[in-house]
Amino acid sequence: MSSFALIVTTSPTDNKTYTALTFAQQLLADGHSIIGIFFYQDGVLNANQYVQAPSDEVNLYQAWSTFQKQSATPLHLCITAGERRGLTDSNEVAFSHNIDDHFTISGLGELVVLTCKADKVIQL
Amino acid sequence: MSSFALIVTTSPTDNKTYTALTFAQQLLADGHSIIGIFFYQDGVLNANQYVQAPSDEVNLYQAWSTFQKQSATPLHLCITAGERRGLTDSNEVAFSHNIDDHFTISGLGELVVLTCKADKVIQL
Amino acid sequence: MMSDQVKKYAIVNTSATFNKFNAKEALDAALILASYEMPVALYFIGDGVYQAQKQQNAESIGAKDFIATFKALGFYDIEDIYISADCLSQRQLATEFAFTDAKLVSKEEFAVRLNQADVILTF
Amino acid sequence: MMSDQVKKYAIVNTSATFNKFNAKEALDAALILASYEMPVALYFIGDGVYQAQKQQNAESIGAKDFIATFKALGFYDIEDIYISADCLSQRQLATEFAFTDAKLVSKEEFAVRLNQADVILTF
Amino acid sequence: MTILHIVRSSAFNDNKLELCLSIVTEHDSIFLIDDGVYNIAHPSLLKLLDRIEVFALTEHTNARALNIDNKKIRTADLSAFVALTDNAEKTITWQ
Amino acid sequence: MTILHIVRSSAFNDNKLELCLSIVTEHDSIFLIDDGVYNIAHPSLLKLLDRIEVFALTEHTNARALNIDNKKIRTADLSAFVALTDNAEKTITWQ
Repeated sequence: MSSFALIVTTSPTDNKTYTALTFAQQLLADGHSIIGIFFYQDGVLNANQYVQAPSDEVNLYQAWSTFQKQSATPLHLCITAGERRGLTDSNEVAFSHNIDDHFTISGLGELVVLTCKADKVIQL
Repeated sequence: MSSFALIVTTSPTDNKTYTALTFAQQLLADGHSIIGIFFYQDGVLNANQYVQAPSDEVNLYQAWSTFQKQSATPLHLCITAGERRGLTDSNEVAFSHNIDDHFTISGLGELVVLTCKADKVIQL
Repeated sequence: MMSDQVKKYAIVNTSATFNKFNAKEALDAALILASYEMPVALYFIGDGVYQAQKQQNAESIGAKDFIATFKALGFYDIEDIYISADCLSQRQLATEFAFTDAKLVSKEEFAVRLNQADVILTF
Repeated sequence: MMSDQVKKYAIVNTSATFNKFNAKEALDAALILASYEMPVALYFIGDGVYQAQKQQNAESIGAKDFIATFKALGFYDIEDIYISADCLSQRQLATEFAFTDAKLVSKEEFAVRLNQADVILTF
Repeated sequence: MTILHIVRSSAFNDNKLELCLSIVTEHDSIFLIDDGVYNIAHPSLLKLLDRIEVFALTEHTNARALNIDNKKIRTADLSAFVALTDNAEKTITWQ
Repeated sequence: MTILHIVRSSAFNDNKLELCLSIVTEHDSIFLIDDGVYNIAHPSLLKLLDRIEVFALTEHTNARALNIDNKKIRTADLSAFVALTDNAEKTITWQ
C-alpha cells in the first residue's frame, strides 16, 4: 500500500475532473492513502461553493466536499491560481468568501511538500 | 457601418479573451456598433467580480467592466452557464451575488435575439 | 418572445461527447434557437462525430444523459443533421446513430450545406 | 520550510506561450520547486517549443512578460532546460532562445533525460 | 467572399485547421489570429495559398515573434480584420 | 515498468498521443483514459502494439460505446488502473 498525492487541474465542467474524483475514491477503496489533493490551474474552480448543477447531474464541487468529509483527505487549493479565477478567502467588505470550507487555502509550496512526501504522484 | 453581436466563450485566464476585448474596442473605434456581447461557456467567468490579477497584468474582468462603462455596450451573461461555474445573482443567505454590475443577467434567449438582430455575428 | 427576423443557424460540433462541456452547451443553444422558431441545423465534424454514436452511457461517468435528447430533436423541428462521413470513417465508427434523421455527407456536401446558414456557431 | 526528502522534478511544457495560462503556471510551479531547493528541469515539446523563442512581446497582447523570467532561471539554479529539436524544426523555428542554457535534444535524448526525473508534471 | 474562416489554434497542436481546410472553398478566406498565426509555417496551409486567400493578424504574429516571409500570406492589423469580418457574408470560428 | 503514460485526449483531435509516442520506450506502458480511449482506433497507436503495452479503461470505453476487438489492447478497470499507477516508478499525464 502506498501514499499518493494527486494534482487536479481541470474545472468542474470538465468530465476529466470526475475521473480524478473516482480515481481518488478507488485509491482509498483499494487500501492506499492520499496525503493530499492539490487543485491548480482551472482545478481551483472546483472549490467554488456557489457551483450549481441540475439535480440529475453530479455536482463536482459538492462531490469533492463530500469526499473530504467522508475521508478527511486534505484538498489543497492554490490561492494564487484561485484569485485569478475569482476565488477569494477574504472577508473584507469588497470581497466574499466563496471557497468551500472543505478545501484548505494553500500555495504552491504545498505542491512541493505533497509531491515530495508521497510515494506516488499522479496528475489527473 | 454595421451592427455586430459578439459571442465570447473563453475564460479570463485565456489570452483569446483579450483578443475578443480588443476586437470589440476596434469595432467601435472603426464606427461600427455592437448591439451586445453574449458570454457563454467559460466566457461567463469574465463576469466574476472577484477575479484578481497582479498590477502588471490586464485584469480582463475589470477591462470588460470598464469597456461597458465607457461604451454602454450590453454584456450579457448566460446565467445557466454561469451557475454551473459558480456565478450567482442570488442574494439569499446561502449565496453571494458575485456577478459584476456591468454585466446583464440573461439566458440563451438573448443569444437568439442578439444574433438575429445584428448584421454580423462573430464568435471570439 | 420572438424576433421579427428569421435567420438560419448552424451549430457545428467539433468536440467529443465528454470533452469539456461543449457538446451539452451546443445542444442547449440549438434547442433554444429552435424554441424561438429559428431554423437550426446540426453539424458533426472532427471528434464531434463521436457525439452521434448510439449506446453511450453518460451517467456511468457522472454526466447527464443529454444524448437521449438527440432522439427528441424532431419535436423541436430540428431535422437537418449532417455528419461528416470522412471524419466518421477516419475514426472507424459505426454508421448507426443516436438520431433518426442524421445524414452522412461528404466534406463537399458538408461545405455546401453549411453555406446555407446565416449564422454559424462552433462548439 | 523544507521537506527532508529531495526529488528530481520535470516540468514538461506542451503548450504555446499564450495558450490558456499553461506556460505561466508551469513556470510558477518550477520557480517554487526551485526555491524549495528541489532539482528542477524544464522540458519543451510540441507547441511548448514556442515558449522558448526570443523577442516575444507578451505585453502587446495584455499578458505579463513572464518570458523575461526565463533569463533569470540561473538565479533559481534551474539549469537543465531541454528543447525538442524535432518539434522545433517541424515548426520551422529559430534556434536562438530566450534562455542561455537551453539544450536542443533529439527525441531519444529527451526521453532519456525525462526518465531521470522522479516526478513529472505536464502543462 | 462567402465565409471568413477565423482560425485561432495551432495546427501543430490540434486539428481545427484541418477541419477548416476540409470544407473551405475558393470563395472563402482564412484569417489567422491567436495561436492560429503559428499556421503560417504549417504544410497543410502552405499548399493552399495559391487557391485560398489567407491573412494573419499583425498584432498576434508580432507578439509571438513570428516573421512572415511568404508573400502569399497577407498581413492585416486589427482594423483590417474588423473590415474583413464586416465584408464577409458570415464567419466561422475554429478554436 | 519505468513510466506509465496516462493519455487523456483523442489523437484525432490533438497531438498529445503523438508527443507521448515520440518519447515512449519499450520499458514503458500506456494507459488510455477519458477521451484518450478513442485512440484504440488511431493508426499511430495501433502500429506500436507489438512493442508497447497498452491499456484502456473499461469504464471510459463503455461510457463512449467503444468496443475493443484488438486483443493487443488490454482492458482494465479503475482498480487495475490504480494498481498500475502504484506499480509504475512514475507517471506522466498527456492531456
